[in-house]
Amino acid sequence: MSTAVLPPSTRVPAAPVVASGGGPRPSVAQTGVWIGIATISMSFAALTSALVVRQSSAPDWQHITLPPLLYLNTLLLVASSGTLEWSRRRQAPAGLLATLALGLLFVAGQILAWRRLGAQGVFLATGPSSAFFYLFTALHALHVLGGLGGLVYVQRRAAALNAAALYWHFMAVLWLYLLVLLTWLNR
Amino acid sequence: MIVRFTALIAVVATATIAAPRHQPAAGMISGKVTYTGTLPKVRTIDMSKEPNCVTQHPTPVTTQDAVTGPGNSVRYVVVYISAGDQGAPAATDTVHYDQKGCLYIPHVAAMQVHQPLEIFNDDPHSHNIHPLARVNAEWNKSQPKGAPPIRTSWDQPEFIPVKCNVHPWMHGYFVVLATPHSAVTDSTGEFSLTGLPPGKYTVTAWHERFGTQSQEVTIGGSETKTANFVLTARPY
Amino acid sequence: MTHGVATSHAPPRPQSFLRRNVFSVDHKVIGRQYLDLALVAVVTGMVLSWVMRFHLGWPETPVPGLGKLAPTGAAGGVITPEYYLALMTMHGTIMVFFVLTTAPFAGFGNFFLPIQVGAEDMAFPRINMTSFWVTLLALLVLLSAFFVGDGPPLSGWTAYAPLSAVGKDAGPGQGVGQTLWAVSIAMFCVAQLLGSLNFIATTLDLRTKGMSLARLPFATWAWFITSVIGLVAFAVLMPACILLILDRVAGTSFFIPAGLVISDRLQPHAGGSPLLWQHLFWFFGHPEVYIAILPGFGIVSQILPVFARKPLLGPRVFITCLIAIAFLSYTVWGHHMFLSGMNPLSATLFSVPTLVITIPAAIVTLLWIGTIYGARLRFTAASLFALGFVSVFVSGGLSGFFLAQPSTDIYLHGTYFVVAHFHFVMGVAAMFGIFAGTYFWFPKMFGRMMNETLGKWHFWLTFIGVYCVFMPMHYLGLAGNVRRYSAFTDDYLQPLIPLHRFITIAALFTGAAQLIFLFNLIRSRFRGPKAPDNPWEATTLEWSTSSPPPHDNFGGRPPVVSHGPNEYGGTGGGPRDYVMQADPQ
Amino acid sequence: MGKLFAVVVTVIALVSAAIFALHTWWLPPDISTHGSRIDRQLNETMIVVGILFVAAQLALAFFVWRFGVGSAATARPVKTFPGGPTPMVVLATVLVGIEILVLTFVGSKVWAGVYQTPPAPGALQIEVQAEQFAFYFRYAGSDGKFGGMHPDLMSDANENFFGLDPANDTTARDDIVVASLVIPVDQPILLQLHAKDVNHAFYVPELRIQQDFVPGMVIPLHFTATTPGKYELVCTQLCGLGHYNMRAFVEVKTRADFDQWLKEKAAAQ
Repeated sequence: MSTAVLPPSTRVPAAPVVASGGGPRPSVAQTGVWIGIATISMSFAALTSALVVRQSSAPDWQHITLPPLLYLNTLLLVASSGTLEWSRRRQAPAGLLATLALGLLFVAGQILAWRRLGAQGVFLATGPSSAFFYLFTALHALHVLGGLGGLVYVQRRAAALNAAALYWHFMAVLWLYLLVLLTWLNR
Repeated sequence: MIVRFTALIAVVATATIAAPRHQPAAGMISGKVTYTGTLPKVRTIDMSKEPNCVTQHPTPVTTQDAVTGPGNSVRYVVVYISAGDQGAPAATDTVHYDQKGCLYIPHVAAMQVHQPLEIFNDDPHSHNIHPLARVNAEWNKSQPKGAPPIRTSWDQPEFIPVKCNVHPWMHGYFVVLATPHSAVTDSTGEFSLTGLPPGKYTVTAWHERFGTQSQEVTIGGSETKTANFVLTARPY
Repeated sequence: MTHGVATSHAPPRPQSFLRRNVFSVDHKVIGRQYLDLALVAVVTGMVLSWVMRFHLGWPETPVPGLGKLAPTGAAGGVITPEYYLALMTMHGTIMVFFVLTTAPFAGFGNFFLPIQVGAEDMAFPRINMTSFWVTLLALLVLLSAFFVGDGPPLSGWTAYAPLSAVGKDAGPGQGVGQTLWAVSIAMFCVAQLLGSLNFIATTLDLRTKGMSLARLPFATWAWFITSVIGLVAFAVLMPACILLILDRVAGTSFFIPAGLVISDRLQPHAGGSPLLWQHLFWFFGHPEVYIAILPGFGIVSQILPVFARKPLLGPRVFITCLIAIAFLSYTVWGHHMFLSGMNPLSATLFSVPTLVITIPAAIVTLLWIGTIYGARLRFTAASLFALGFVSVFVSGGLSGFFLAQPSTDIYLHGTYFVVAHFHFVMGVAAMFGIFAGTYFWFPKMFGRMMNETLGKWHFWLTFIGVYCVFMPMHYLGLAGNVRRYSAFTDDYLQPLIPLHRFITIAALFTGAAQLIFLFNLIRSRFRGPKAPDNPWEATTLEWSTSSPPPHDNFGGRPPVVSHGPNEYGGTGGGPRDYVMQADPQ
Repeated sequence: MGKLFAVVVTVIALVSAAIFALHTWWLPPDISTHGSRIDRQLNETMIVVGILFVAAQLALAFFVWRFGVGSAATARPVKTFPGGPTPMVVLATVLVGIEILVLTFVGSKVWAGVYQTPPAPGALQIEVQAEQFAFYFRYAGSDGKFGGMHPDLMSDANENFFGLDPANDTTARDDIVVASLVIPVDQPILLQLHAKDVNHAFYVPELRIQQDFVPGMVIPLHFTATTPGKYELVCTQLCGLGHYNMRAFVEVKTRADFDQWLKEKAAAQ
C-alpha cells in the first residue's frame, strides 16, 4: 500500500513504546477504582462545603453528643483494612473472610450508633448537625456495603483483589476524615 | 356561559322534582346575627396589580372578613344544625362559586359533604383556586380564561379557607358540613333554616373572625323558632 | 503509557437475542441504545416545546386533543399556567440531561470511543450496561411525573430552592412530581458517573499499540475531557439532589430558611440556605454546558478535516483549548448568580474567568475557519451540519459577552436574551453536532448510507429555521421580555406578541423539518444502500474495520497505529490523499 | 452548494445585525440616574460583539464560497492557513483579551456604582415584601419607624402581608402598606427586599435594575428615578404558577404629588 506524501506539520511522531516488564502495570480495575475514589472524594467534598455554608447560614447549629460506639466502629474498620492487607500480602484467604466479617460488624455498629442517637431523641430532621451526621454516616455505610460486595466478588475473581483492597482502604480513610469532621463540628 | 345556564336549568329541574317531599311537619329556625365589641379596621383592597379588576369596581372594594350591616348585623356567618339532625335527604343541588372582579362570590359558601360544587371564572384572566384543606384533600388549580368550570365536592366536614395566590387579597371559605341544614347570613345578618322535622337541635353560628356560638332550639311541629346570636368582635 | 491490553476485554459474543440486543454489554449496542433513548427524549422534548410555543403565541386557544391528555393541566385544551411551567421544566430537563448529555457524549462516545482507541470494548462492560439502564430508569421516573396526582414538577430545570424544596404548599407540581424529578436527576448522575468512569479508564488503559495520546482522534479527546468534567460535575449534583430529596421528604432544612409563610402557612423549617442550592447546582450546571458542547467540538473537529480534505489547523492548540475550557468551566458558575443576593464583589470575580473562557472558545472557532481556508471542501449533510455548527456556535457564543458582565446582566438577566443565548450555544450548536455525527457515522453504525438529498434538505430548513426561532429572542430580551412566563399580561409586553407569534410559526416549521430527518433515519436503517467500510475517506480506526464493526470491533486483530488522526491533504505518490491511522508506517 | 451556504450565512448575519443596529426592538427609555452607564456599556459591547459576529460569519461564508468543490473529483492542492494556527491564537487572544480587559475594567465600575456603593444618606427607605404572587410595599408612616415583622402573623386573609402586630407594637400601627411602589422623583430610594415564601426578583426595565429576593435574607437595593410616570415592576425569578402575572406598578411622582399621596395614605391608617 502506498502512502501519500503529507505536509510535514501533520505528522505525529510515533509514541515511545514502553517496554513491558518495567514494573507492575496497574490493572484496568485499579484505574477504575482510582477514578471512583476521585468521584467519591468530590461528592464528599461537595457535602463538606454544603456543611460549611449551612453552618454559617443560620445560628441554629446545635451540638450533638456522638455515641462512643463510633470509636469502636472505627477500630473495626481500621482493623479490617489491616486484615485485608495481611490477606493480600500473604495470600491468606482467611484474612479476606476476617475483613468481610469486620466490615459487616462495622455496618452493624453504625446502625446501632444511629439507634443510640435516636434513643436520645436526635433524628435526621432534628437539626442541621444531626442531618449531616446521619447523611454522612449513611452515605459512607452505603459505600462500605458496595466495598463488601466487591470483596465477595473477589472470592470468585482473585484478579480484582488489588482494586478491591484499594477501595477498601479508601473507605477507612474516608471514615477517618468523616469522624474527625463530625467530632470537630460537635466538639 | 351556556354551560352554566344549562347547569342552572338542571338544578332548578332537580329541585322541582325533589320538592314535593313527603314531610308531615316541618319547622323553621330563623334569626339574626349581631356583634358587640370593636370591629377590626375595614381596609380597602388594593387591586392595582390587576387593572382588569380595578376597572370592574367603580367604588373601591373593602375587605370581606368582617362585613357588618345596619344594627350591628354581621354578614357571612354560617348558621347550621350541629347536633340533632335526623338524617334528612342529602343536598343535591349544585353550589356555585364565582370568581368575578377578583373577588369570590359568595365570600362564604356553605355546603354539605358530597354536595356538588362548581367553580366559575368570570374574569378575563386566570385565577388559581387553592382550598387550604387539612382534613380533605388539598388542591390548587389554575382556571384560565376560557377553561371549563371546575366540578368537585368534599368528602369530610371542614371549614376550608380558599385563596387565590395570583391575587393574594382574594379570600373566601368553603364551609363543608355534615348537615344539609345550613344558611349564610345576608347583608342584614338574617338567616333561616327550613324543613326541620320536630326535634331538639343545636344551632351553631360560625364566623371566620368572630368565632363560634351555639344554642339549643326545640321544634315542636310546623312552627318557626327564633335564634339570635351575638358574636364578640376584636379589633386585631 | 500503556498499550495493547485490550485482548481480554470483549466478553464472548452471547447467543440469546436478549443478551445480544437488549441486555448487551457490547459498547456498540449500548451506544445505539443511548442514541435511541436520546431520540425518544428529543422527540418528547420537541413536542413539549411545540405546545409551549403554541401557547405563547395564542394563549387562550385550546390545543386540540390536549384536554384529553392532560385533563387537569389543560382542561378543555386550555393550558393552565402551571401546566405551561411543567412543560417548560420537563422540556429543559429532558433536553439538557437526556438529549444533550446522552446523545453526543454517552451515545456516540460509547459507540466510537473504544473503536477509536483500538479497544475491543469498554474497560468495564457490565458497568457500562448498568449505566445505560439506570439512565433509562431515570428517564422513566422523570416522565412518570407527568401522571402523578398533583401534577408534573414546575420549578424549571434549575429547580431553585425553596420553591422546589418546601413541598405541596408552594403550589401544584410541588408534591410527588418534584420529588420524582430530584430522584430522576440523582439516578442520572449515578449513570453518568459510571459512564464517565468507563470513558476515562478506557482511554487511559485500553489504547491499542501505537495509539499515543497525541494520536488520539479529536472526538475521543473531547469525550475524554468531557468525562473528566462530568466526573466532577455529576459528583456534586448527586449529593445536592440527595439534600433536596431529604428537605422534601424527611423534614430537614438544608435549603429552607426559617419563617417562611407559604399560602398563609408557616413552614416547619429553620436555618437553611437557598443560595446553597444555587451554588451546588451551578457548580454542576455550568460545566454541564461544556459536557453538552465539547463532544460537538470533537465531532466537528473530526468531521471538518475529512470533508475539507486537509488537516485540522493546530491540533495541539485545539486540545490545549479543550483542557483550558475544562479547567475554567469550574471557576465560572457564579455568573448565573450575579443578581442572586450573593456578595456583589464576587460577581466581579466570577465575571473575569467567564470572559476569559471565551479566549479558548474563540481560538477553536478560528481554527475551524482556518481549516476551511485552502480546503477542497466537500458538501455532504455531515459537512454542512459541521459548518452550520460553526455558524450557530459563533452566534450563541458572542451573546455570552452581554451576560458575562454583571453590569449588562443587570438588565438582561432573566429575559429571553438568556434563552436565546443558551439555546444557540448549547441547544442548537450541540444538536448540529449530533446531526453532523449522525450523518457521518450512520454508515458505520448500521452498515447503510443515509439519503444525502434528504439530509441536505434537512440541513437547509433547520439552519434557516433555528435562526428564525432564536435570533428574535435576543430582540425580545433587549425589550425586557421576561422568560418563563406562561402568558404576557404586562402592558409593556403587548407590542412583542407579534414577534412571539413569528417565533412560534418558525418553531413549528423547524420542528416539522425534523420529520425529514426522522424519516431518513428510520428508512435508511432498513432500506439505505450498503455502506462501504470507509465512505468518507477518513483516517480514524473506525473506518479501518467493517461497516458495521464485528462484535469485538476488529475481528480479533487489534490494529496497530502508526499515524495521527489528522493526516489529510497529501498530493502525490498514491491514489489516496490521506493516511489512515492503521496504515503501516 | 458552497455558494448557497455562503449566501445564506451572509444574509442571516446581515439581517440579524441590521435589526440590532436599527434598534427595531430595543430597551425602553432609561429613567434612572445610573442607567445611562449600563446603556453605554451595553452599546459598546453591542458594537464590539456586532463587529466580531459579522466578521466571523462573513469569514466563514467567504471561505466556504471560495474553497468549496462541487464534487469530490477536483484535485486542487490544499493550502495551509498562512502561518498555521499561530495567527489564529494571537488574533483571538489579543482581540478577545483586549475586549475582556476593557469590558471588565469599565463594566466592573458600572456594576460597583450600582451594587457596591452605599445608598445616599437621605434615601427614602421602603420595605418590599414579595410573595406568591404579588409585591407589597411598606412605608414607615408618621413615626418614621417600621414595625417588626412576625412570620406567624403573616396572613393574606387578614391583609397582613408584613406580619405586623399592631395590637402590641405601636410602631406598626401607622405603617403604610400598599400594592404599588410610589416614589418621589429625583429622590434616592433604598428598598429592603424581603421574600415571604420562595425566590422572586425585582425587575423594572426602565429603571435598569434587577435583584433577586431570597427568603431568609434582607437584600438592600437603591436607585434614583428621574422621570415621573407609571412603570411596571415584574418578577423574573420562577416562583410558581402565577409567576407570569406577578407584577406591581411603579409610580414615580413629583415631590408635591408624592407628599400629597403619602398624607392621604397616612390619614387612612
